[in-house]
Amino acid sequence: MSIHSDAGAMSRSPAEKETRMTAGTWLAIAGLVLLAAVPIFAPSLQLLVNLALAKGLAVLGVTVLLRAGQVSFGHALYFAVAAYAGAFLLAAWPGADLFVVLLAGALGAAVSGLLVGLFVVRYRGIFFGMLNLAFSMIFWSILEKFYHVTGGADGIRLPRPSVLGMEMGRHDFELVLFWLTLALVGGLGWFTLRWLASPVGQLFRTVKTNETRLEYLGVSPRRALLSGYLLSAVLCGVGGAIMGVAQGVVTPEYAWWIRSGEMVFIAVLGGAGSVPGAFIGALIYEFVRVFASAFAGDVWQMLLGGFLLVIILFAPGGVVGLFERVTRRGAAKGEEAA
Amino acid sequence: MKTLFVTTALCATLPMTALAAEKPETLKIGMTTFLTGPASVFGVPAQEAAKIIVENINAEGGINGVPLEVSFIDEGAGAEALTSEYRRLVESEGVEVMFASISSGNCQTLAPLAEDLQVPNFMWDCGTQKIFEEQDYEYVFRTQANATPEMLAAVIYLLKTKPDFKTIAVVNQDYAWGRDSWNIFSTALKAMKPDVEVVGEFFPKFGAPDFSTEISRLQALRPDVILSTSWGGDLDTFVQQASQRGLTNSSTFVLPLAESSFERLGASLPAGHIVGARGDHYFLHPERREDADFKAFMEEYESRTGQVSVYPVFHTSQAFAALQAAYSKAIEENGVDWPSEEQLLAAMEGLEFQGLGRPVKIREDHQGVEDQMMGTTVQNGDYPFATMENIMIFDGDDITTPVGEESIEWVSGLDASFIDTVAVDSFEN
Amino acid sequence: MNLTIFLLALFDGIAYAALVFIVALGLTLIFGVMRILNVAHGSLYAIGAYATVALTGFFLSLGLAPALSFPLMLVAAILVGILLGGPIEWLLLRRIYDKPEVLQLLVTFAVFMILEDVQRLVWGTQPYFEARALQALGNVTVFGVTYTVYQLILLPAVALVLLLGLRFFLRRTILGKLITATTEDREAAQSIGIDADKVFLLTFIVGAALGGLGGALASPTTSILPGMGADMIVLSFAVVATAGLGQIEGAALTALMIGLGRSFAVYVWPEVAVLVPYLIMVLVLLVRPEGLFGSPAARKI
Amino acid sequence: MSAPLLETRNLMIRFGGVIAANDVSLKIEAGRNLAIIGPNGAGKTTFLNICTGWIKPKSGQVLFEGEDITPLPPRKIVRRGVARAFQIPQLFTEHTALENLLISAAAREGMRHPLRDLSRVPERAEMMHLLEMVNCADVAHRTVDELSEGQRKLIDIAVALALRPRLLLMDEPTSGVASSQKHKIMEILIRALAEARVTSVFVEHDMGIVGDYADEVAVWNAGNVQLRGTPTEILEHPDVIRDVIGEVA
Repeated sequence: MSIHSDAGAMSRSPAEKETRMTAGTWLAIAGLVLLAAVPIFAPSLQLLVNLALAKGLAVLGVTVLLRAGQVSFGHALYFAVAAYAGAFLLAAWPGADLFVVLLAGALGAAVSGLLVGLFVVRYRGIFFGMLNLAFSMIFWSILEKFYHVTGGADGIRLPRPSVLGMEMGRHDFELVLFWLTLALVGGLGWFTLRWLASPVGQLFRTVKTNETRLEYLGVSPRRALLSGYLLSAVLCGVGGAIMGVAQGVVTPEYAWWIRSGEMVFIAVLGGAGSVPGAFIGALIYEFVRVFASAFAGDVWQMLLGGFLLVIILFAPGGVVGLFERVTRRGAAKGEEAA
Repeated sequence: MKTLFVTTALCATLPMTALAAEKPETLKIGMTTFLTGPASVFGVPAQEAAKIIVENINAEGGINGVPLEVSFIDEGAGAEALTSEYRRLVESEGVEVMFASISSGNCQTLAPLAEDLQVPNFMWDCGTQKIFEEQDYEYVFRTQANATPEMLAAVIYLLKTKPDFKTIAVVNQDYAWGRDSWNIFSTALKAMKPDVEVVGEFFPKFGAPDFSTEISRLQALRPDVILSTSWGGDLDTFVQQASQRGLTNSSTFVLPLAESSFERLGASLPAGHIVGARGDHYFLHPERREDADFKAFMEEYESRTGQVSVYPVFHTSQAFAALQAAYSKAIEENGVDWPSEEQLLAAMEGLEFQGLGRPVKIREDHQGVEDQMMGTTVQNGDYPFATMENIMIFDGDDITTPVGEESIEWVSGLDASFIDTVAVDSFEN
Repeated sequence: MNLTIFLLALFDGIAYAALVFIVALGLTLIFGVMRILNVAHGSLYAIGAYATVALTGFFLSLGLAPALSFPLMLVAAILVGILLGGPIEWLLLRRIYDKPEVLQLLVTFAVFMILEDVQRLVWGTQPYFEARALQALGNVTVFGVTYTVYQLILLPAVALVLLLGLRFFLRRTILGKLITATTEDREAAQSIGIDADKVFLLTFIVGAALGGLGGALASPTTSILPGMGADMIVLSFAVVATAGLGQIEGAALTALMIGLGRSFAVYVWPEVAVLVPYLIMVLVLLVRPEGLFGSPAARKI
Repeated sequence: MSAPLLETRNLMIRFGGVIAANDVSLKIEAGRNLAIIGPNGAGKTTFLNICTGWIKPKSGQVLFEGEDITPLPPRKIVRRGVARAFQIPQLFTEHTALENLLISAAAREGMRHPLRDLSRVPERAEMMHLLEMVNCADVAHRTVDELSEGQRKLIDIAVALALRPRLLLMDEPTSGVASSQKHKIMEILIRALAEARVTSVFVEHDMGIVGDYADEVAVWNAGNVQLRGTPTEILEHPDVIRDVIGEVA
């Protein structure tokens, strides 16, 4: 299953790329700074933004796979695995440290990602998507069924973890969590960009365009795909772990297929294959969703659906694509002027 | 006149303990309820009821002159939307009191949140008994009973009306309510009637569209009694398929939430099965049906929705009754024009109030004590659906877990003699 | 497990499989021809059920015989196909055939979200139940266990008719041949003058109608309520992928496996019943990566 | 006397009724350019596919430097030093010409510099040089699907050369190229091969090309080597004129 992804940065001349990248970096930094100020200027939006960014990390995972032309309809699996890993850890060891919880989540996602990945990287297109779906649904059923372990449909409550040994009130804790999330968004976002541009990342991306050549370069397409699959699982995991801690509860709904669909939805909304797009998309999505459900009562789903249709039909590049189109037009004008 | 004198007297004698709050323009209430998803069979009636009740209260000048204003949150929109919206109402919209929620899961998420946000939260419908047994809350109260008395009432009614059954099977929804309610029910049953054999336990997934296989098995097993605490579409489907295939003739069904499905099930719920309503909630409440206010509300509700009231409507009325009672009590006790938050919270302890059912009392552990009604279905042609006969209303105090005790432990400590210690009023219909 | 139990489980499994198959049939037909995995299929299923309830409710209230509900099911299905399937293909899918598969899939996902709310706006949130069709056929008793004729006999019969009918249609009739030709090679088909657009439109309408029919046939046995489509769609996904995409016979076999697996699970180990479809899917694909009946596509270099 | 670079022993395979390889035994010595000619369907491409492990023979062996590589998958054979260029260029269409080579180099070098930007790897200069060798330096930064068939052919070969193979198998390097271009391309190619000291086997239809650039020619027919010799011997051989050239002309 292949999809438009702007290999843009790669396909321009190095010089040009330099400028674009620095420009992009500045935009990114500006965005992060702006977000960092949310708790000060718009505290009521803090949690919402935090949840959106957590989801954004998960979407980033899906985005990575899109770069290899693969679409997973089951990545909610890693979102849920990590969240539950954190929950079980906190249940067994109340007041465990936030960092330990997130680490446990990421680890859980990595392990499950490896196990499932070894199997699914043999498949492409629809089958790849459907198999991921199947695995996430199996996990979902287990969470629902094995009530005495997983708390069934009502899930598990997460007592608030400590931070570096400090017990915190909800307000302080959420502030810390918010900025930590932001730091992770910046860090993991940067890492993902580097990775995609790196030799390994490039080999991974070629799974999309020509596996035959990849094989004839002496590289196993499956291993190339697995490397990115692992990264995507971990990203989803970190997002899920944060989500669980921020919500204070994890439910099987975390693994439900509609959530996986939602992630792909957001990835495309933001700009399929674009790293910043994952977070921009997540922010837009959460705002539309929350305010729709607040003010448009019971038609929020319809609004989101319509929104998605408009994007796909009129701006398949997603929000980022739109932005680039505009800036390019601007640049073109500039050249004419000169 | 008398109250006026009392208040002035109070003011004169003792100095004001807590400072009064400034009287607001409107008293803002937030209510979480299911507007989407399967549970909207409860959520939407509750929302309708809330609208009617608020109109009535405001028509009578609101609470001490302050009109009510309710905003609703859809519990079906998912946990993120729910928590962020809950906070938005409290932090930005200046909502004074929250009513949350229908889902036990959401109650468990929102209770600690309410505590942290320091907003009084009435748990107006969720069933889980665990909340107050596992943790103490300052801001969270429950304006209705919980799963324990609801299940105990069902067990006692079953033992009173069908003392000599031998086997039982359960078909419950596979989520906390289905599991916990069976846990309480079976524990109580083993305690009070040890010789009963459980021949089958089925937990089809929530929202299962088809119970054919379970029903085939039940027909093969032929239990005397079949329990299902399911509700909404699941209960409808199960009862429909069971009656289509004659299972309702061979076994007695115990359906503690069936009252909310009477109208939809129509003739498919035959006579002679045991039904309940999570409290004394019934649009033909034997003690209340003649009262003017009760009648007026029932007619109003039916004319607006085209349906008869179901228990979430009663639970809603109790939440608002508690709200009114608490404010007037706080105003009166402190002799103020409008109570501060502390004064309101203080007033909640031991508060007595009456919604559409019998009066309810809030215990010191913030658990509401509510009487429980059970009955047997009858198709007597008054309505195109089943109604209740041989109704019993059990005293809430006797069947609610004592303060500080854990339900399962307490229930497992009971025995057959317990049945006779429970105060009960019986009615023909 | 004695023979009686075995047979009972068998009956339940077949009845359930029949319904699943009918729904999955539409999905696999659409995929086989158009290479589009239609997420909105679940909504079409739900709307088919709602429409049937509405129609039967109306006509039977005029005092017509319950037997009339059977033709009404067909009407409902056809309405779904034409009034929903038609526009979806015509207005949306047609514009994105050149787009990547994921976008096509997301379009149907968006349609699914929209239709979910449409259902609620039109029919509200209260569950409906309209079983008169089922009651009209009465019951049969096997080993002291009562089954409804509707589930034990009618549903499997319909499923069988549809299976054979569709096979015949695709292999023996001109139109069917045109469709299969378009499936195999769109360009070639167009070059010999087949109007692929028409073929796609027709296919989607038929597929949507089959989804609607599934809902219509399910309506007498279950509560019709919001969200009923979401579960059905994942189940049919599992069937379609396990069968091998676009494999009609495969879908039948898979539906049977899933139906039986589930019912036997209820007898042996109820707790795992939910897991069965997905376990079957994973296990099958583990051994046959292209699905039971799928054929691997050779890479030409 | 050292083992031949590549040797096949009694390769057998048939697709359906067609015998694509019928007891093919062939030795290829290092340092020469062997051309394979023959009518369509004679099994030329199949031979390349077997040698690179893409399809497995029903019976028989492929030896590279004396070692049996028959059971290995293509990637393992490639790592031993057998590279391949394709009739239809197999490139990463979303990447630029240079990036295609850099990725090839990255595959060759493995995980040497995990997180360095591909455009900054030390192999960059080497790859630019390779592009110059195949006359594509000017399009280094164009995405390959913007390029002409001829350029893509050359880049496809350059990508194979970037692996520093000892043997390069090419499937019709000049097919789909304007005949005016063919000689130019082969000139470039042979020079590049010589410079990189790569032994090559290339399937070719154009007898002119074969005559000018091959050191040796093998004539394929009905899944086997019918004749083998120097270009002049072969091109004047009556059977060849009848079966092959006749068909091509």
